[in-house]
Amino acid sequence: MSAEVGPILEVKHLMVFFENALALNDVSLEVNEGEIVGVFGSNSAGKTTLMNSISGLIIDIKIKEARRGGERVTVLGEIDYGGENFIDKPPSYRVRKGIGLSRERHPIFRESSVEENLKIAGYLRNGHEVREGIKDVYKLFPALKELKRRRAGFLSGGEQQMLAIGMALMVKPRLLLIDEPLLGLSPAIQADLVRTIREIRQKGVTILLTEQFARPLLPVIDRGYVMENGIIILSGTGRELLENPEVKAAYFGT
Amino acid sequence: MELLIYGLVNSAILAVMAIGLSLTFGVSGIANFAYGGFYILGAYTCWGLFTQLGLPYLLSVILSMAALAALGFIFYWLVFLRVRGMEISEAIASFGVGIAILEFLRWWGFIGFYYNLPGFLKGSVEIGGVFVDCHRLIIIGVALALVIFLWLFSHYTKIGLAFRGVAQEERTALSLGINSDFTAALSVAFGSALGVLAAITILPTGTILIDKGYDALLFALAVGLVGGLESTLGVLLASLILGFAQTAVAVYGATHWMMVVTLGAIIIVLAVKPSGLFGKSKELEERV
Amino acid sequence: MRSKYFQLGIKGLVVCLILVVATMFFIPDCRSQEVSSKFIVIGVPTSLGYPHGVEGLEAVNMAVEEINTKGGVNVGGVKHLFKVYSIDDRSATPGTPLNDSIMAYEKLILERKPNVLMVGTYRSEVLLGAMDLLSKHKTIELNTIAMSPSMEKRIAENPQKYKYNFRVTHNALQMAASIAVQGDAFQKKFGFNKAFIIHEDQVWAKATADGCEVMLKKKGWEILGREVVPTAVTDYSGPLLKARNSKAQVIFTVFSLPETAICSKQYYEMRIPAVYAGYPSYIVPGHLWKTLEGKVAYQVVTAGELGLVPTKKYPKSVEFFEKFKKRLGHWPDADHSGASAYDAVYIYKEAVERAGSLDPEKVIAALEATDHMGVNGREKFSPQHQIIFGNNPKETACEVTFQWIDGKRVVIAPEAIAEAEIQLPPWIKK
Amino acid sequence: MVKEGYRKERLDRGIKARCDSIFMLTSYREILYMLLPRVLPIAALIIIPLVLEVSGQVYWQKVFILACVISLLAMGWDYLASVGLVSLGQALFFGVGAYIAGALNHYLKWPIFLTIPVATLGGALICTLLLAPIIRMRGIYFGMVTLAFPLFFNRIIEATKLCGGTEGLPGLTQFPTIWVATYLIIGALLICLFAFRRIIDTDYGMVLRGIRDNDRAIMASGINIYWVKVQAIFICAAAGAFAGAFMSHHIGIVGMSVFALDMSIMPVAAVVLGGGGTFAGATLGTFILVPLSEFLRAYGTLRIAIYSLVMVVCVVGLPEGIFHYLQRKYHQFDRWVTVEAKE
Repeated sequence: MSAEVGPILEVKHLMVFFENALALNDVSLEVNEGEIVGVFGSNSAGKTTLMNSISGLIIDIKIKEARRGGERVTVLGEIDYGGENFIDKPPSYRVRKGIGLSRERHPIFRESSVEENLKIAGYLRNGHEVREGIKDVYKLFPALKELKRRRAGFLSGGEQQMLAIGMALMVKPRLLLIDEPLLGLSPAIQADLVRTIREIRQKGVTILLTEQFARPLLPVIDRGYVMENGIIILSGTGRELLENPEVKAAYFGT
Repeated sequence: MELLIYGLVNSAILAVMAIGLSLTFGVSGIANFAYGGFYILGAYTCWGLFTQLGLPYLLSVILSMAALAALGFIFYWLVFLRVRGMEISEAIASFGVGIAILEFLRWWGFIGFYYNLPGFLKGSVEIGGVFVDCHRLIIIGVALALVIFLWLFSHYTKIGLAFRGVAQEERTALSLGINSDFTAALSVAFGSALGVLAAITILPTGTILIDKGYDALLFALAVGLVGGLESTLGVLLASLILGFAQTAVAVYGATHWMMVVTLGAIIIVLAVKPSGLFGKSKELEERV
Repeated sequence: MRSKYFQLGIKGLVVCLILVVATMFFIPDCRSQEVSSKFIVIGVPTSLGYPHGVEGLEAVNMAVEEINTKGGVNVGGVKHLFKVYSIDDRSATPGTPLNDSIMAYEKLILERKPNVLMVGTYRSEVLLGAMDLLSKHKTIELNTIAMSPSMEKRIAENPQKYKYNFRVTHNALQMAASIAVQGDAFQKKFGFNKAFIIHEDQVWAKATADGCEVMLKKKGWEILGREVVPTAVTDYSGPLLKARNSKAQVIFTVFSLPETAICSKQYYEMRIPAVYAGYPSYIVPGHLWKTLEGKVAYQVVTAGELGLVPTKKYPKSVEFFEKFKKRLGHWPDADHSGASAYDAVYIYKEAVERAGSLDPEKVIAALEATDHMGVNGREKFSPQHQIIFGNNPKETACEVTFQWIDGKRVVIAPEAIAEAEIQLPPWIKK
Repeated sequence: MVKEGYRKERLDRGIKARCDSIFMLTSYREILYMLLPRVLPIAALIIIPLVLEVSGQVYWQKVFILACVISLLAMGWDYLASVGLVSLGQALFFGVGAYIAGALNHYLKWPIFLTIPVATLGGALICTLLLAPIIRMRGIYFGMVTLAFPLFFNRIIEATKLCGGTEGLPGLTQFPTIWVATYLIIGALLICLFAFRRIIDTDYGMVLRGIRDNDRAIMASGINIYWVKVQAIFICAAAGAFAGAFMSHHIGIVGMSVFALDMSIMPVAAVVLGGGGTFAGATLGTFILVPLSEFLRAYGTLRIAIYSLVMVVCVVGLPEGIFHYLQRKYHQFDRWVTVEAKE
């Protein structure tokens, strides 16, 4: 469907341990420029850990856990992005290089207004770019513009998800990571979001997203991976995944 | 009239004291309890630069603010970095540093009444039959300016917004490219600089004393909490309430009960509104 | 990987620190063992972070050095030298628990086995608590800071048990008497008889103010009001305004905390039409004119000790003051305790020489018979172990009243040693 | 293709894995492994005063007693913290207990064995009633109000001259010998330590910790969390009031400064240093901090500065707390292992 430009992101043999528990076991995947790639799996399959590893939040988790004498987090493997190994780069560096993340369960800044959220998200951009960026986000999500003075904590789930994606877009990513975009949303809003995701891709942003149920996303994804207990058990285009009988029952709903 | 003017002055003093702490603790969520230590250290630095080295007053004010801001920045990397996120440890570690600074100064011989900062303006004026010294009027001005500054800073500047972001959802802020440690260190530095400014504004009404450092911390905390953390308007209102309560007791009743009334006001306000007058966050999240 | 080394570094640092601290502990402890019988040990438990404590200790050291260079103390034919150990009881720091201060006393008594304690605590609570301790350990104390008259009350109630406590400085009641003497001066010169009293919220201050009120009333004064200022207050406009509204002619203050300097400044700035007088002890130090930018002008102050506000009429005080100022390297900050601590050492020395023994019982008997010409005047103990104060240094110990005129402290009362007459501030119309 | 990497693995010591039940009796090593950490501190607590007596360190006996008193306060703090209430006013409990015991002894001449129990229960009751209205507060707000309470009492006593005002009530009955005092407080310390540890492990303790972690979930299960919090405050206050009553008889005077700020800060610092949530950590923390503070007396005014710096270094160096660190080292060990990823 999309042009094969070559991988923008290559994850090689990524292993993450939480203490002795193996959260990601030898995960390798790649995302090509301009693609939308989905990672599917049930709860605790390791999707969020994968996202954190790519966005660098895992480094923060690792440091904080070590300080308070909690679980020891070990990250091994390679994350190639633009020809550089990002495995121990801090998150702010990765953001600067164009990786944006919308986190699971949309933890936005609940006490600030919608517009302030977007302004905070534009931290790395200069004033002019922030204004442009906010305008773009409002164009993408007209609902947010109506609510721009509302405190973010009072928004509905769908609006919060929109805001979270909008905030991730404020960093002008080349690669946008969206963790569980559809979690807990009604089908109508899900459809809206899927449409928006496609729009985002048309602007030249590569997207890697995770989800528990793949069906609503199938029309937009180019390729997908299926994870189970930290292992990638299957990969292929959306159609291939759908036709796999084992997976069908477990992840797509019949 | 006396009540009005001196109540206002008193409130202004409280507000100025609270603003530095409010920035670090209220806006960016870091419990910098070394505030009292920085407050006094800044005053002594300014005193040293001004009287010992003979620098111009304005220059020594700016230099001492810069010095303490730098110290605050370093202090973050040495102490806060490792206990970030554990509020009690944060408070205890920084309080320890504050005590160490104050007691070290005491040991060094900064006792007695030698240490005095000049006021910005000499003389006094008469307003409605009450003599007020000009410096006290300036404190009111400084308090207003600082409150407005804090509000604008935390709502309209990039750094101020980043402070608030880091305070609310540190990981989300990280994922947006905000270097949370750098931002937090900056907020400690800013808070310390404002603390020095407060010290330089307030202390000319008396002399510089070590014990004032402890008072500053306590009053700043009280004002911040009564007002509701992270709310600039709250700081203003809380300092007005506490300031006027104190002055009213002093003018009409026995001065004796001043402290009791202050503490009583704190307890009552918090019992009625458990998250302070303007505390927003707790309404959403923590009030059960 | 960097963080691993960082952690190692921190751990190493902790270990080193613990080692250093551990070694530090043992050094002073080893030194403490060599208490020879040839020494008389003076213990100084006081707040070493505050002027009264520091200067009291310095004065003790000064007296001890003088005595030691002259050959020491003759105890029954054997020459003894004085040795001073001090400990910080932190009693002046707000927020120090009682037990911490009492522990300091106990540590000093148990580990240094002092023959006598001098200077002593700031807080009357600690003074009263330590009385039991002193009688338990049979240690004499010559107090020079805390002024609560409750000490004498307890000694009067149980003289056998509490006989170990002596006070070389004034107590609150004598303070009150001196303030009343001030009142005389106003009455005689200007015919004033309306007063307002402001005092801080401490035991001794309350007692002083009570005494002052009674004595002033007796002398025909009308007390128009009384205000108590809690500790740690930074604004005194309330009480000052009340004083002004009551149309008082004289404001008598009883203050000791440094922050009360603000009161002086505010009084000056507000131009209250009443003379600021009494015992605002923070404006006693000689450098205060400069520090407060002259905002103490015309204020009348009773200073506790003649030795710290010297007058030419009593040469011994000038002599001591110059010596003491030189030793400190600056003007003394405290209003009392320096001169009396100096006297206390001599009083004790003479008592020991008269007793011819270091046995506390004998020394106490000798102390009770003290008659010493010290820097504060002629010093004798009352039956309740309190130095007797009066108005003439040739007869008793003496408190001085001075007025700030043109940057100088001019002694104006009592008459026996006065250098000039009292003046009114120019903003008061007669 | 095979990729290799190293990681540090943390393992439980095998010996514990085998012997958490009756079978531990089969080997003396395992018995020691289980019992040593429990018996050693008790033995140390009981023997240290004897050692101090033999070596003639009367002063250090007093320090030991002080450490026990503070550690009672610290354990109370830790107990309250396990319900999610962060108190910054342990001095309130301490002071109320001290004043009740002092007043009963001073005015009514009650003997010690009556004043201490009455002060413990009465003090706990009064403190609970005082704190009950603000029980809805959480976090720093609760902390701030509890911090204000002792200061408040301080001022009230100052202003109303209640119970001797600023002079306090001197001349209280003291314990007949230092041994009675020492072993009374050691007994109280051990009872609190083991009772608290036991309570926290029961189902009731689970409710307590649940309130701290997610109080709405506990409310949803039909438990009145405020009633549970009140109970927790009562227990914490009882420990504190006992410590206060004990202390006023120990030094023979009770004054305003029982409400001093130090009394509120010391316990918190001790828990942070020792490691929260275990009570043993609180005790360990105090038995480090109090002697440290006394050692440093030799440095005069610099004492507090050094003391707080040492405290800061410890807290920053081991943010998890000393006890947690020791516990982990005792039960677990680290080793490097190779991780292989195959394709």
